[in-house]
Amino acid sequence: MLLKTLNFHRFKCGFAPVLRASRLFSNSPPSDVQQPSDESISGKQVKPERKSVVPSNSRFIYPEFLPDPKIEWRNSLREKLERMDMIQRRKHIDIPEFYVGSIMAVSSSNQHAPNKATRFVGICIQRLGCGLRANFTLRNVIKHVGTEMKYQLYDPTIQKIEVLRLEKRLDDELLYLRDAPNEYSTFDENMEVEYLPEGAPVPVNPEMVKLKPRPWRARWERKNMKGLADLGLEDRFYERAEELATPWEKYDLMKQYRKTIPEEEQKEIFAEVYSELHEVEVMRKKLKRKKVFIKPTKNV
Amino acid sequence: MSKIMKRTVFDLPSSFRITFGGPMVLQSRTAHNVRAPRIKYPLWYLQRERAKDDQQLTGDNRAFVKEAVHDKFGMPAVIHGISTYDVRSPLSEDSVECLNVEWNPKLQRTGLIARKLGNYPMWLDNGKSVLSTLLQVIDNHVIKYIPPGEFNPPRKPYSCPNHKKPLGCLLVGAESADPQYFTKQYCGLFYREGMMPKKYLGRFMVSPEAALQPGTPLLASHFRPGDFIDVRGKTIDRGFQGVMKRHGFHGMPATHGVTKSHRRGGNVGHGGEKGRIFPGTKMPGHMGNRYRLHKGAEILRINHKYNVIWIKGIASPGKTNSIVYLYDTILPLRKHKSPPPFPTSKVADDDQLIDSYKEHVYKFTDQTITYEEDK
Amino acid sequence: MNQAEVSQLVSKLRIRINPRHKNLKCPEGPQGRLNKLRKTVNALFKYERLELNYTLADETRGYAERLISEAIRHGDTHKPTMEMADYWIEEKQLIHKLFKVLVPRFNDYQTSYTMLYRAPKAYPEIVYPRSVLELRGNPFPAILPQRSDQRNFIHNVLLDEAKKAYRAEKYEEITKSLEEQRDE
Amino acid sequence: MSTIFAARQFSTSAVSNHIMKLTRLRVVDNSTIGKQAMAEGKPPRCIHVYNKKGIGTIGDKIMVAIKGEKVKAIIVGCVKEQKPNIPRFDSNNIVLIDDNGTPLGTRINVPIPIVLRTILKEKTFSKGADYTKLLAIASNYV
Amino acid sequence: MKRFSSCLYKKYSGSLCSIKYVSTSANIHPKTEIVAYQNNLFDNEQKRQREAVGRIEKITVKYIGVPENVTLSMNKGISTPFHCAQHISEMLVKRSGLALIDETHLWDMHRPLESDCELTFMHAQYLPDPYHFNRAYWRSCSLILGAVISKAFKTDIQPTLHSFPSPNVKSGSFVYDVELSNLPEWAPTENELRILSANMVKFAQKSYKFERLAVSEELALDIFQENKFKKEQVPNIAQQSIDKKVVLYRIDDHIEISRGPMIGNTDLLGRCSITAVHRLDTKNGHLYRFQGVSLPVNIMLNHFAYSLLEQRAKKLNAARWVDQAQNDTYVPQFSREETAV
Repeated sequence: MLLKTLNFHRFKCGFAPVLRASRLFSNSPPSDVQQPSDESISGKQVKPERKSVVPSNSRFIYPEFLPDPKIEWRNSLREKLERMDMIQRRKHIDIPEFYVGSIMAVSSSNQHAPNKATRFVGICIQRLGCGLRANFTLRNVIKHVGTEMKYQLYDPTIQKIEVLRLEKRLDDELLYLRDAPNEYSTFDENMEVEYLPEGAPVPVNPEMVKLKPRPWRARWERKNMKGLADLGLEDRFYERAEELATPWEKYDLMKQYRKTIPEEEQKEIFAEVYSELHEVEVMRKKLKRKKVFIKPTKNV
Repeated sequence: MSKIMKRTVFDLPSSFRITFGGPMVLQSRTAHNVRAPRIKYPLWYLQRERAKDDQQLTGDNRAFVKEAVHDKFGMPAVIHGISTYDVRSPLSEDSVECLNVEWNPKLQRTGLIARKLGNYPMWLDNGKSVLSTLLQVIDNHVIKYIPPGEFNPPRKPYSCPNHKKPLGCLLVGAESADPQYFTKQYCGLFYREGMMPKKYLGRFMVSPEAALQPGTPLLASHFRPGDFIDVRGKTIDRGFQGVMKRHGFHGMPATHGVTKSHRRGGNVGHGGEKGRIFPGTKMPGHMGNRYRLHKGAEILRINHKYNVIWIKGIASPGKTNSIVYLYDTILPLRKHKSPPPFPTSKVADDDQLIDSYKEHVYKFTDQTITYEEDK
Repeated sequence: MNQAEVSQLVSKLRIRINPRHKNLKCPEGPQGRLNKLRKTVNALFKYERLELNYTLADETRGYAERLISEAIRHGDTHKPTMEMADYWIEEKQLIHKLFKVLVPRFNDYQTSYTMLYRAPKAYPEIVYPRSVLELRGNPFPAILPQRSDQRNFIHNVLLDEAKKAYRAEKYEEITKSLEEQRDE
Repeated sequence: MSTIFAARQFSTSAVSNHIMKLTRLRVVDNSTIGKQAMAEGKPPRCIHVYNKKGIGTIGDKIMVAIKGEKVKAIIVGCVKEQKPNIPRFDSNNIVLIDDNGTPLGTRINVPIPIVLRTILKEKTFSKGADYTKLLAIASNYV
Repeated sequence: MKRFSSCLYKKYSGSLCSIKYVSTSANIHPKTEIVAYQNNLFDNEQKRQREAVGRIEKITVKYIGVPENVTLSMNKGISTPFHCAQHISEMLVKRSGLALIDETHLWDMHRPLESDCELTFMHAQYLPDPYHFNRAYWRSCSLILGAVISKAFKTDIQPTLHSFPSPNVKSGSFVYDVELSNLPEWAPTENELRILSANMVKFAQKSYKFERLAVSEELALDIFQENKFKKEQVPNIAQQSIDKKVVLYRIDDHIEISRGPMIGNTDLLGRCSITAVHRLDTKNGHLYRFQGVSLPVNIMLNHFAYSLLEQRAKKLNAARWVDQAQNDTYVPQFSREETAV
């Protein structure tokens, strides 16, 4: 009865708010979103219209193109400008596909070094951040001392990023290597590049890491890591871990939603940047071929 | 309900009548922790928001009203990256009462209204990374100019060093919007100048020489890369906070016999003759939601296509997507060294100039940074 | 939080998302909160229209929308989705309803799957704002008056006529200007 | 490895990422006193940090208590998180010096951050201590 | 009588007309006396009819609708739908403008009920179709406009009310035709129109009831003896009505002939503006056509959309005037008009 008699106020529902939200966040019409940087970036270059087929695994290859999902911090124009700057940078440096667990070498200019450049080889143990802040950490053991180096992906001092061995590990973060024996993170500085056959999927290295005895930098028994071998702890540690576990969190649908960028938005973003990215990649491949072709002639 | 309220208010005997926005006597030693005075609106401020009631219009009729709006003012369009309206009769800059006065350091230019977009890193030419804040100048137009003689604000700037200078008041609006969502009186402010209602209004004190014709568009090119600006905005509202968060006190130890006062401020006063709490003592209270000025921020880069200004540092008050006001800085050593666009910049015709950078800022179109070897 | 999680892909919800979840005052913590929400999500799928406190309804809405969108996205053969439905829906026959009734109903929807209305509150008794949450396409009579009924209201009639006059004037002007052009 | 375990035998305080007073450190040069202390499993402790924060980082001068003596040292590597392009190590490394900035050892066995070259050069004054000698004995830069 | 003796008549502050037309002579205008005389007659007749009811008989009135279905026992010939609404709910009292009897007859809120019936109330958002309410509202607006016009002018300008055409909401404006003596060519300024609009609203806010009274032809002629137009119209109206009666309406002290029905109270008038005054040339001489637009009190519309309505209401309303056919005030087609659907 109550429902019938009194007036209802409709609010925050249905299509209207969606529209409103889009108006708030996107300061450009859809056509502008599709080809944003045509006039701005390449100036007078006329490009052939290509129907971009964005591969579905783009979000793994270019995770930093997805914005920070925190709603309070989002602004479509800033995200767009950031993406444009990122693509500009990618035109000057080849940022290859890599994952946590890949072995990489980074050459960068360094004003402190005697020859003004350094090179660091190591395993990628962490990849963080989005946009221009994206960074990754390499780890290696040099002279029996574990050394880690953090690099910003879009830092203009980086000259070259090489992936020596492209592979994934069982976990998204390999911070436990800090508590593992040095063998697990020792890599030769003069390692050769290992090429994968064209089109092959990225292999997953199923190596299980056996940690040193405690104390550790984190309570790994509570972190639910897949790549850790038996930790060899007393029962009380596992009991406590079980007490503190939050198994319900995987059912918290909204929590998951607030941490991700929805598929529709991802498509929009990658449709915007993919043609540029693809072009850069094609150009790089051409250059590589040229190099390969030229090298022997030089030697001769 | 509101009717009843209104009546009850106005039927009170005059002695009991509630006064709206009367002058408040404030005693203060330090300006920053005094509660903000009750808002007394300036004369030009009119109630903006219309009651949000269901108008029970059919879809057809709603479309018709929208069509009439578009016929009167222009179609919605994206100009400089802002969804606004392609206003029919924007007064071109030819009609500006340009006095052709040469700029000199004593003249005060108008400011701009901008939206804070967030921050991201930029790099300098030496490879150093600096965080920058992005401010977008959103569809700014001059609404009204009140000459110095006529300008009589309800709250006099008692402590303002400039109050003896004959300054005029320039009203600037930002972001055009559908008049259906505002009150008639608010829209009248804009109709008088043949403009569309704006969502945001700002008041800027300007020298009479820097006055602008109503309808003049203001762009990000009003400033140049390398200039220093002041950014005024409302800080993030953090609610009632303790002294540790609000004033950065250290609190008290976690152990060693401390009970129930780990995050308390401790002593607030003296004994004896001075046995009282001095005004201005730092205590818990409401934090944020005040207007604050970030002075002397350097402009690193300007995007003319989207009217975005990058400033150095992340100290600008306010959340992402909040509104801030930009002024020429008041810091004496950072004022303009060379003449800035005066009274404001012209609308540039060439679309080629997209980004302009300050000297020594790394442009993303540049090659990788390398250093020359020592000799 | 500085980067998006890429391990799973979700469909975009067509409702407004609050930046942060709302606390439901649960002594049992986050688990209790989910248990509370489970009850309402279950009831929403069962009765299709609920009257709730606004906070609870707003939270429930997100979870119900997500569950439906997951069901539409993956179908009933996808194991994690089934597990999720099993967790959220306490009465197991309603799982069939989700996959057999609601998924076909909402498959082609371009709008949100649920509606949230602010409900009136009886003045002295209830302090908290109330609201009505419903699944779209439910069999009950509509809560809001239909727009089509409102076309005979006096202002709509007046605007209809004003529209005709306005359009007629506009066309007249256009034809006039066309004729002038022709004359020139 | 064994040295660290030995260290644990007499002190059970948690590993501190910050270098501040009473932090246990690792001597990485080949000075006799340093070598001995590390071999005995009694690594030096920081007893003062010569800066205003009291928390040391790469290039800071500290005073350590080692084998009952007070010796000055330079931090050449930290466990705590560093800015991009600056390395982070698994141990807090120090090199012992005397009052003039001359290292007590003749060789440093571990990699040393390249920034240290600039930092130490900046800290060196014409008539004060000369820290750049430390750079000469380093074998490896990162 | 009471109405003669006491000086009830208010001074209207918003006197119109530019100085040109202001008379300096201090003649006591007979207008107030005429009004008092009319009201006296109206009061007497009303009293007479009430007494003629005689012994009170009970009728049952069934009400169907929100907040609940009710059956009331009311007095025949005395109780009105308004009284029924008062028994049921305050909401109904406030919003209802028109009653619908047995789903066929439209009934004024203040017209006594005559037999057992089913009752529903109409309002501005009445579903499925508030058509009849809208018509009654439009008609009432014309009537209020007439009342305002008759008092708005200075004493030396005598407005003689002519009539208003049948209410047509679709025409975009409600209308009243008036002859203004001593004002051969008057084009009101914006401000004068604003004063008229304000007077409309002020008048409406005093919450006057619309009193209905069916009187004989003679009495009607007596009441309108000063008005040359009405005097002409009355016999026609009486002839065409079924029971040879003329229906009068009174708000405050203004009496008007109209077939009705009208809304119950003037406070249902919400936003209102008088938009234009057009000059008409008819066989009866120069008439002025006052036009306005108005919305009921609980219809909300934003100012921009309302300004569109105002613009449309400025154009001359093409409703027939005196030369053309007949007029609403004397077309007593009860049968079709007054029944709903």
